[in-house]
Amino acid sequence: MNVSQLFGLTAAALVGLGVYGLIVNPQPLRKVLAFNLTGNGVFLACAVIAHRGAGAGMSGDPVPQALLITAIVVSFAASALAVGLMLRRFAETGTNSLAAADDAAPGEARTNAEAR
Amino acid sequence: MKTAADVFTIIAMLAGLFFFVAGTVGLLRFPDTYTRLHALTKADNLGLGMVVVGLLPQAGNIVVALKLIVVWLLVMLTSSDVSQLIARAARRQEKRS
Amino acid sequence: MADVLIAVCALVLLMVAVGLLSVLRGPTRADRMMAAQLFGTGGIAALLLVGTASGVDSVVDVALTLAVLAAFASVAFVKADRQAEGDIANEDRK
Amino acid sequence: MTTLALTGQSTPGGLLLALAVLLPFAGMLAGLAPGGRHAQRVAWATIVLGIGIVLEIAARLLVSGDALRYALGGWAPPLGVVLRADGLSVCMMLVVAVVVGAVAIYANGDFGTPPGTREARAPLAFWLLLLAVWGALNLVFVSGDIFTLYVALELLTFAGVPLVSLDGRAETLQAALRYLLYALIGSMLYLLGVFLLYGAYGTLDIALLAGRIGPGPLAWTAVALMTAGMLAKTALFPLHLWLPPAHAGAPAAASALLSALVVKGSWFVVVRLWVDVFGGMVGGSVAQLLAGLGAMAILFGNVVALRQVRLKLLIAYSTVAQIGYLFLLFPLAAQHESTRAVTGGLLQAISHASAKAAMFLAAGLIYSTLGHDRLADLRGAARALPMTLTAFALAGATLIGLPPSGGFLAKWLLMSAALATGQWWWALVMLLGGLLTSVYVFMVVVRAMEPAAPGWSPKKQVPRYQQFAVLGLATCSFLLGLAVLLPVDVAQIGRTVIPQAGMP
Amino acid sequence: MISAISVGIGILLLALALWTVVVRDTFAAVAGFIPYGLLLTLAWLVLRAVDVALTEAAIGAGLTGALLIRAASRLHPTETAAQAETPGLATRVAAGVAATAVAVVIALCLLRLPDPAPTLAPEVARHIQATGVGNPITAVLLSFRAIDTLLEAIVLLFGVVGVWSLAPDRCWGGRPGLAQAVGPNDILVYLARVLPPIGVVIGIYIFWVGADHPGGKFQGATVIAAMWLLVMMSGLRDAPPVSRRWLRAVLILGPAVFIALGLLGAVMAGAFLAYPDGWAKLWIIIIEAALLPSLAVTLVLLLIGPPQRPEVSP
Repeated sequence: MNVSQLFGLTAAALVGLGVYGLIVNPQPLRKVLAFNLTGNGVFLACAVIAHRGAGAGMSGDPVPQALLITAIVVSFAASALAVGLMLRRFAETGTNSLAAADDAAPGEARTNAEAR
Repeated sequence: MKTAADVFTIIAMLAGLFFFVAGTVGLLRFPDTYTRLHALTKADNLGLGMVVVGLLPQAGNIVVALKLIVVWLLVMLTSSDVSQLIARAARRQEKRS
Repeated sequence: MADVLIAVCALVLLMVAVGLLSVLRGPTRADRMMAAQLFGTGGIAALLLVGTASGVDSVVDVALTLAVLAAFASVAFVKADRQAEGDIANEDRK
Repeated sequence: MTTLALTGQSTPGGLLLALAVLLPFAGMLAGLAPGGRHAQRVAWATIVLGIGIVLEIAARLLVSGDALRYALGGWAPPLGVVLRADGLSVCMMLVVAVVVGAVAIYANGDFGTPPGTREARAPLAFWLLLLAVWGALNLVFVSGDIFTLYVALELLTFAGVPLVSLDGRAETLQAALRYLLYALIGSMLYLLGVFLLYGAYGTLDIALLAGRIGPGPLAWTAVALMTAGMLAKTALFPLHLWLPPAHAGAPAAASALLSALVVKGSWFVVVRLWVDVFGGMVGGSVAQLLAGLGAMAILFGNVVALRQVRLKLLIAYSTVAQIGYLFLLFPLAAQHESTRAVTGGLLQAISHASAKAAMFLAAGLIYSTLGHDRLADLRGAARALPMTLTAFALAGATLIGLPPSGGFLAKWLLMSAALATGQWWWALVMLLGGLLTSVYVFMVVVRAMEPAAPGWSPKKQVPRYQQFAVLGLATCSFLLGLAVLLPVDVAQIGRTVIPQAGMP
Repeated sequence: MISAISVGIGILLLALALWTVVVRDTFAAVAGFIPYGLLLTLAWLVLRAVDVALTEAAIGAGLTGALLIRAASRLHPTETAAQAETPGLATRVAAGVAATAVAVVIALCLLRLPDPAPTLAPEVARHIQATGVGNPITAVLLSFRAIDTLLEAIVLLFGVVGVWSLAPDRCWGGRPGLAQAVGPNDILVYLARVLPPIGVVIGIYIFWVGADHPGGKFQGATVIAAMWLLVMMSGLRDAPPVSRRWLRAVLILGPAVFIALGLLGAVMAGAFLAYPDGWAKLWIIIIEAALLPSLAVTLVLLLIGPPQRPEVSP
């Protein structure tokens, strides 16, 4: 088994772990963590593809590597926005749960609208 | 000349490894946060130092060698500060609980 | 020589892994933050070894970046921890 | 290497595509730096200029009768990135420009910054995000590269999420967070598909991929991942959970943008992928599954909409249902009726965009006037806001699919394609959906027509120009069916070449 | 031999990932995520993606860790409520099955990628001369696919607008983050005095070598951003109010210069984002130099959060 195959398997497993975490963990911060795991799995897959494309005197295909840098930065910004939303909501309500919005929203929103 | 450098590298690496092992043993054996922190930072810093020293002969040119030393100095600076900060945080937590 | 470096790297990683096993279990948060510390030294060592073994000169630059930033997460932890404590203290006072 | 020559060259006027994308972004930069009142002014200047650019693109497309192309940096694919606008893209760009314009007029009332006031959070954010949404959507429509599409989708997410929580209430923060999580996972799956395609075919360019791609497990996985990701972002049943609270909780102008436009971005990507990249490769059963989800969305969304007690939530659930129609085109497009189905689907997207924007804006005006939007107590709304209620009814007629609305023509095309390919069950679903839609639209209009309680007066007098903007938008959507009179099928310009271009 | 170490890295990565997913305590999960980021850096290096390793070292291991640790500490009070929502066994088994299926399919795909792998490396090699830079990744990021980089800078800006839009209305225009108290003997103050000068030099160095060697503006900007944040966290300097003109100017500088030079290219070189013959390297360096401060400020603002303290009028 070579390096590409090995990290290919690792990448797939990371994506799977991330998906599992996303479904199972109720805490939003944990979901962000799981999202990062999935993301890293995806990035690792890309790095494997870049590694396989080595040639022309380069140690890897530079195009996917460049894409990867873009994607890493974008996913950091996404995590930052998600954390911002959570902290703001926590400051506002003291809670951080994603649950029960569907049932509670109409009533809650109504009372809120009236309160305004 | 080449072999002399290689022998030097290997000796330094072994020394580095010794410190890393010592650090980990300390982490496993020591009873509380402070002593473990002590084992970790002292031993591992020396371990990294030895690894850096061992890599010096293998560095392609003088700039790389200098950068290697800077890496070590930086790690010493930050990790000593941070271990102190963490120790204080640990003490605060103890007081709190 | 490269093989020696790789072997040393494997052993360092093993030590780091065992160390991680111990600190991540806790019990306190300070213990857990040591995981970052552990990698700040052992991880950088492993990185330098792998990089040198495979002839990537730029690995030192990666190590430099890591060395500058390794402390960053721990500092964030200490600050957030102090602030959380400040909040509690404030509430006590009220 | 004929395909390379085909896609690599820029056509005259191709630079306009780059401008259509960058102008809103440049406007955003120019609005952010000085902030305050300037943001609104810059936004307006950008909108006027941007509509001009989009019209010019449309004119060029009609005159040349072929797609516009632009190789960025002068680099041809596979190394470079190409922008490409065919009939589909231009139609979507036009409707987005119209809706953005109307929303901007409306927002002058809600997010106006009168002279002498200090910079405030919500107006600044709104005007910047309005431009952000616009630029991101234009990029989705003209991007000829699947990775640039990924970046465009992220831009859209980053612009859409803050719009949801613009008024800062706790439940909108939760809705925004849910939306963000769905959207992020969606784009991650899409990105994985992109990487797999690159790993297998060595290009990211849509036209080149279409030529190189062949059926096989890799391509199948990629299409499944990318489609699943886009479904989460488009909120197709059963991934719709995030949508109603997000769209209903936002301020009216933001809801209009989100519900009318933002969800269309990811839908458009699915169309691009299925029709232009994997054209013909995706089997009937998968397309049936997609349309099956669409049918479920139509039935479920409409039934739940009927049970809502608040107007904005009703409209949001109606979006869930209308998104379903957008996915009925796939099994139809997979067969020989492709042209009619794609045009029908596009028309559905366009008429829903204009009608839904009009509806949310109308709901916003009703909310301001009554001080609430409880369906049980809409009395007096028609009296206070005759124009707005007319607009609501016209938009409703479009959603139901009454002639001569755009919705009618869209459903007509889709239905006839369904019947022509022997898939009558989709036609049945559409009819049933129309029926359900008419019930709730009717219910709202009738309740609003009831006379107000004696002595009641409006909470707030809404400016007339806001009402005109809403009515104008609704009229557009209602008269869109007259597009049938156009001599050419604009949506199909520059499209027929692509799927065949490639291996001889 | 290198594959032996890869096995170790792969196993350790998965073990840490598993830890972050299954451990009960959120703080413990985040604490595991930090070494995980550092380990990924190692993985990129083994895969010979040195530029990516640098990016990961800067963003993945540095900033993301700090972001999540801060959030975990702050959100600690919600922990018990969240654990009560943990789904039942049936859901977990179903999720496990679904996740395994996804992983297996992706693994099969990655193992069945065509051989020889399609690559654009020869294309890049053929055209890199025209860009004047020596690092092929910089050539891709700033010439062949410059649009992605421009859009990425704009995505980050959207992120800042999004984070700012979360501010409470009364705090608008004020300073982000919480006020920091300075202890006079604080070791943190010492660190914040000694480290940033070195860090900024390293950041600029990494940006500067990026033209021809692994490195570049993102990585450099991240290091500089981290140094500024360190100074703020120590309380030596407060965060600037978001209404400051200079802050906004720096924020838009990079993308604005990028767009302006792109348009100039449309006039002088025949295409948007094209560079005139012989000037490519200079233009690329100008764009990167303009992006560096913008990106650094953007990253700082993303991490520090929305304005939380109203500005006191003088």
